[in-house]
Amino acid sequence: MRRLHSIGGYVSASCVALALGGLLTGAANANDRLIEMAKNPENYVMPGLDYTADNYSEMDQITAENVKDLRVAWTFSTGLLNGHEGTPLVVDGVMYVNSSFPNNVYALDLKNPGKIKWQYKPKQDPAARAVACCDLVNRGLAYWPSDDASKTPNLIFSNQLDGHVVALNAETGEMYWKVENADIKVGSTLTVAPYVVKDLVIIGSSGAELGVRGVTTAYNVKTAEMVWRRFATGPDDEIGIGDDFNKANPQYGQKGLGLATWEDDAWKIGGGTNWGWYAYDPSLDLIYYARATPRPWNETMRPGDNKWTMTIMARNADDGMLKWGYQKTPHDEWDYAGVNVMMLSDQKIDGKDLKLVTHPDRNGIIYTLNRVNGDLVRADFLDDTVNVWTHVDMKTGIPVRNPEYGTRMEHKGKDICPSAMGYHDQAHDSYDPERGLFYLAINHICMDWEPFMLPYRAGQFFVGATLSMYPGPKGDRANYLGLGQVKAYSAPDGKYKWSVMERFAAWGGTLATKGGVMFYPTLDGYFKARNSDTGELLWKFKMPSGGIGYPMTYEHNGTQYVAVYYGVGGWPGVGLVFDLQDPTAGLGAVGAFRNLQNWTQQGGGLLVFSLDGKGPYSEDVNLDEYSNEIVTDGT
Amino acid sequence: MRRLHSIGGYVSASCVALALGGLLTGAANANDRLIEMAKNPENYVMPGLDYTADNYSEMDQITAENVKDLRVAWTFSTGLLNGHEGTPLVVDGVMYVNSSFPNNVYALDLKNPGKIKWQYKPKQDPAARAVACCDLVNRGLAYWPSDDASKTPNLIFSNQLDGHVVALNAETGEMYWKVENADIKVGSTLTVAPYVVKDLVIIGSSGAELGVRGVTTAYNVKTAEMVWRRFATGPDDEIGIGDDFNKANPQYGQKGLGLATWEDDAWKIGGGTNWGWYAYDPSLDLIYYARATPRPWNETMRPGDNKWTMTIMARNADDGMLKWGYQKTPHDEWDYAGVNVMMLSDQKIDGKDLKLVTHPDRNGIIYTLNRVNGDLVRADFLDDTVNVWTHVDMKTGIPVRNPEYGTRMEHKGKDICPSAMGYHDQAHDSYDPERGLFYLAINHICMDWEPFMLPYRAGQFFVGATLSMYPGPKGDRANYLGLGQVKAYSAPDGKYKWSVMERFAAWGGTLATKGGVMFYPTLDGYFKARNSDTGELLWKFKMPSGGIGYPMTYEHNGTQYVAVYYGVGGWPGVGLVFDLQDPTAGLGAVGAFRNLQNWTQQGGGLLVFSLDGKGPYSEDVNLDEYSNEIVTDGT
Amino acid sequence: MTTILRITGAALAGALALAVTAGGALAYDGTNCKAPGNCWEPKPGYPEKVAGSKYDPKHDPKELAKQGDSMKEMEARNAKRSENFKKTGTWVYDVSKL
Amino acid sequence: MTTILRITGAALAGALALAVTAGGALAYDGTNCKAPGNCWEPKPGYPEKVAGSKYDPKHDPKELAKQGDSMKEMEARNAKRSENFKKTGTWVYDVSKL
Ligand SMILES: O=C(O)c1cc(C(=O)O)c2c(n1)C(=O)C(=O)c1cc(C(=O)O)[nH]c1-2
Ligand SMILES: O=C(O)c1cc(C(=O)O)c2c(n1)C(=O)C(=O)c1cc(C(=O)O)[nH]c1-2
Ligand SMILES: [Ca+2]
Ligand SMILES: [Ca+2]
Repeated sequence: MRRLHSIGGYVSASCVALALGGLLTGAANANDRLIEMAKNPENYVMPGLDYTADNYSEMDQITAENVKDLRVAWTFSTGLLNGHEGTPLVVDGVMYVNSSFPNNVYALDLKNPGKIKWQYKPKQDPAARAVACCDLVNRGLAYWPSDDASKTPNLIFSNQLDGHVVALNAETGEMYWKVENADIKVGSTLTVAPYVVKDLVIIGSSGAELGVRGVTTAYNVKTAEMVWRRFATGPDDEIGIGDDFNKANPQYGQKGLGLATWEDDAWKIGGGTNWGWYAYDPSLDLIYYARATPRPWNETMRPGDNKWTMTIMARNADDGMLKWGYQKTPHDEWDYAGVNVMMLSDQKIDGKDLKLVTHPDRNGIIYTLNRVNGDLVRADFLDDTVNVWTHVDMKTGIPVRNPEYGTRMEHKGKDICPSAMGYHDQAHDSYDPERGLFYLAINHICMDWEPFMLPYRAGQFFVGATLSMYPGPKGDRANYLGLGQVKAYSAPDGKYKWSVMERFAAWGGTLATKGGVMFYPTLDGYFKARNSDTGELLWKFKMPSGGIGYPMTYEHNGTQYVAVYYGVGGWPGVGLVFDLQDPTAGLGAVGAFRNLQNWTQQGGGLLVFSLDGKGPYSEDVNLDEYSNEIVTDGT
Repeated sequence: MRRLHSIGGYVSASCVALALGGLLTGAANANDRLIEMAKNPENYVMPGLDYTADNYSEMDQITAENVKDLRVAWTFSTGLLNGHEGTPLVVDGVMYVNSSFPNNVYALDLKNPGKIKWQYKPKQDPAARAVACCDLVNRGLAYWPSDDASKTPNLIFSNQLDGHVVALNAETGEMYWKVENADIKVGSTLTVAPYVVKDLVIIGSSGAELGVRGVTTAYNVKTAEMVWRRFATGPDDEIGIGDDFNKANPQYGQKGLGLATWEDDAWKIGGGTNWGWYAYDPSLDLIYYARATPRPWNETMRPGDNKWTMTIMARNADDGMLKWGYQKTPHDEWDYAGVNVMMLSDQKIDGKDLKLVTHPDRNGIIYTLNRVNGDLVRADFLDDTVNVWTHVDMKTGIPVRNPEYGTRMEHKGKDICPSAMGYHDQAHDSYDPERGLFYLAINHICMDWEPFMLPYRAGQFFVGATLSMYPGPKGDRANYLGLGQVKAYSAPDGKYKWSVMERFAAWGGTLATKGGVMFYPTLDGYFKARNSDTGELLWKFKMPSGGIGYPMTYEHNGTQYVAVYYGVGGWPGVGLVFDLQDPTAGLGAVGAFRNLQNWTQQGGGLLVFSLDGKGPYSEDVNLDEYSNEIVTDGT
Repeated sequence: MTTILRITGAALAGALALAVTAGGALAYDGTNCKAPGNCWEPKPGYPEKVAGSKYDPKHDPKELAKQGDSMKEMEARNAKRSENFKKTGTWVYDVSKL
Repeated sequence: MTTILRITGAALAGALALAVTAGGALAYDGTNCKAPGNCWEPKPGYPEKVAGSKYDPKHDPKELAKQGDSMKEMEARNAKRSENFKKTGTWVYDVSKL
């Protein structure tokens, strides 16, 4: 039997052969097809719209001038409460809706969305609820377009909180395959959206608050076979570190650090999950995503830089080997779990045309790196109130700490900015290439933090810190308001073209459109449209419940629609969702968001908007009527 | 100690004095004020809009011509699933929202409905859920306007499923008083909306499926003292039967029948709850409502006419004494629990100007009576597919049975129309006095029915019949569709001016408006507007979830709004709500509504519509912004 | 009182058809009254009284008393509460505190 | 590689203020590396290694092994399932049926 530390890093020759074989036949086609499909505004085929994950739409029917006429066209409730994250997919005239636990999946035919085309309602082990750290969320679905050569149908992938990954027949909703990817008995869950690259579906992991060792797994979509599995910590082969890792930036660290930066076997329960977002560059064949915090939160218990938690990773799609990795927060002391969104852009910076990946991190810094080799290009504060760092040493990549705001046993850290929620958490942001602006959904929350000792028991929470969270210096601390910002950031000059405060934060993320309007939902339940250039608020709508998903847009029958989930929850919503009162409960979220309940209540569904509310039923009021026959003067 | 059969019928001298005292000072004023307030289109102060319960609004901004431009202005999720029945109240610019179990109450300031003014979230004994017959619904709130003389604040009344009645300070949401009205341990619940008449709040009862003896109770709003309590069955004094009961129609029966039409003590567990709707005529000082079925459903177990279950009652408001009572379904054999809506109208019939009460009953007949003395004026079939009755003998008031469709032990009744759900259940309908039309939300469901024996145990279900339900003859029995109708009924000629089939029924009810548009939500989630005159479908909207409440309309800042709850459930939704599969489960509802899940999922909230979606946030996009300040070129 | 018999054509047809087949277990149509408002009759073959018959519900008087007892107790508690309310102006729900 | 040091004015001010007060427990700023990518140092007064110190997490090797064991077992079951799937074209989740 293989020893624990060799699991997962090990890739069987046959698996690699299979993956490569796939590449040579249908796989590259499937990938090309996804890329082609993403270009069609009638589709929205993956999280973030296309592989750049910039969530930017070329559509411009909705403009800064007419967005004031945006109205609800139709709606859909998922039948579930708990936070609704992510955004629906639209493929070939069908919308695929994900939902919170138990992760029902719905297909709606856009010709008549009032009738459900199919629904998949998995029965899940309710014990999953008890090990989810941050409400019972799910960040979305993935789609794989069948290649004609293959008998495999078009597939929809759904990750379940209880650790299962299911592939569904996109046409019928029937289960095609279902694997066990995470074991809730050891605290491992799934909230991340699956991600399709070629004939692989990439699956992240959750559960670092329970000491789960983060892992990323690629399955062959056609056979459900595991093609590669890579960890955040441990031996190099299990992490996917080979000889050319970080060649361009050896100062980031190279071999052996997944063991050397941990005391003894602590890496086995060291966290570094990945429950956030991905991007992919087909020309480089690299997948970009980042790893979460080391565990436990009590830093004193785990000496070392704790590599490769907190790391932006660029992995080869076919074998999962790391091309480069940059650890943003070595030896995290604040839960700055940096799994945040990765947005790919090509921009000229300091005179050079660069292929970039931009990442607004939880630690209060927005990073832009050369996505080819990992060079650090920019590292700017998300807000001038960040106090844990003085700056980032651009040569070494080291964020220089202000030890004043470090944490340690027998010490209560105060006024630490950002808080554990970071200045940016799970929001999926957007990038407008015409305007060169990133639209960032930023938290403005600081904290007090006091560690305590606790033992590790598989399947139990393994945190070890008591938190109080409250608005940052620009907020209203007396009333616990002003907990967020929305900002338009320009990477080349590190400037914020515009910024505006939000009452409770735009937790879900933003959508950018060529029409010059950017959209986002807020925790307190508004769906807002702002002028992309100026930030001016042009329109808003009060949704049934707070929004923690991110908006998407698609065209149907020549009309541009904008869709967004409502359903408050996520980490900031745990007080509301689980009816908690103690301000330090919910890892400190309850206190910070104590006033959220005065603006919104739970819900769970989808709103679809269009100009004047135009839609299938305004076009034909008799659509989906059981009978159009009106009997007169009868009995 | 008083004997059981004297409880409730007994009215203490001091209570009566108090009630009458109230009458002479502030009470009549409070009543007048409610009547005045109801006339103001800016208010919607009681179920059914005013004491006629005709749910007809004088507003005409929204017309048959422009209703196609109706759009969502704002929304609100209650944070609860389960069916949402009833409709919100609006008083003095504040909307009061009721919700399903645990019956949260929300106040929303219409100037900024995006922020919750106050919320009342009772902690209820979860055991209440187990004894609710038909999902965990609630049919609305009541409002009592303070008289200046009194220190009592304006009050909102809320009935809780666990049997409590609470009075809330309308301004602050603080609990003002809270009484125990029903005991879930003996199966008694509350889903009915409270009803304010003068200084009394009238409370019905639920639980006949558990053998609960129906009761109606009046409390003094200022002191919470019980003023009268009247039962459906038993001794005359407990029912409220005195010397002049049914004087004008002695053929309906008069004294002693609450005991004589039951075998032994069966009246003690005889049902006859009242969980439906009320109307009130101030000039006659009579409250109109009806009593539900006798128990158990197995008719063989309870010989007799089972008076006064199934009875339309006219009670004196001050002491609860019955002026008249007409039993629609003597010795019910089908669960035609006739608690349905009572609509008061003044119409000329056969040349006579009459004060009428019209009542579309569950037994398939729509009754119109002279509300002064109980004369039977009309009794028409709700649909020509009714088969249990041949006709109503207008002289005796007796519905003449077709014994073919009776039920009995050792017999499986087949193709019985209506089914136990009746051709009309809890929908709150409307009456348009200009057009002389009642807009009826009708079921089109038939059944097979097979009784079985079972013992009575307090607090346990006491039904004793197995049901299969399916569409009526006009529906699509192969696909279980076509389970409802909407009809415009004219009482003077007993004609249906127009009728249209619905896929799953308009379970919640209708709204009539002077603008010539009538509105209703459907179980499958559409909110529809039809031409009041012709029935033509003018507009519809796909709501997040099916609607089982009834629409209301109000004016705010000069704009006419139409509001309706979404949140599928109620009896037809139990399969969806509780995830039941056996077609006979949910007392037969699961089978009949097996396809409902293909059109809608659970939800719970409110939609508010206006022309072009005009509303507080379209008028001022910066309303309720945390900050309007846009910082430019900063960090 | 209006006394016109109102039936639909279809129902009338049913009623006529029925007249032919009526009889036996089908006899009870509700029109054969002992007294005003007391028109029930047993269906042919079924007992007038169920006590002692095979359809005897065998009601347990203790079970039948429970609703009434519970209501009396609630009324007593409510009376204490409202009495206190009138005196003090404060609503105390917990009767053990009164 | 761009190496410009990017800090905001405000943060700079903070950094300067800090330089004056730095020392003692405040010394660890992340810049004192043993090797590239290995820059952690214990805070003054805290141990370099926690094993045996009062901050010893006292990890139980059995607990630490559970995640890995569970994953191995899941992988084995999944392998059986996909093997069968490739053979039969039908997905059977219940491995006891394979
Ligand atoms: O470490 C983890 O494995 C993990 C998982 C999750 C998750 O799966 O949602 C969150 C976090 N951490 C986390 O740190 C965090 O801030 C967070 C916020 C949310 C959310 O949905 O609002 N999830 C998570
Ligand atoms: O007999 C009763 O006490 C009682 C209560 C209720 C209720 O409280 O909702 C219903 C019924 N019966 C009933 O017969 C019925 O059809 C019904 C439908 C509904 C509904 O909300 O959809 N409730 C009830
Ligand atoms: Ca985490
Ligand atoms: Ca009933």
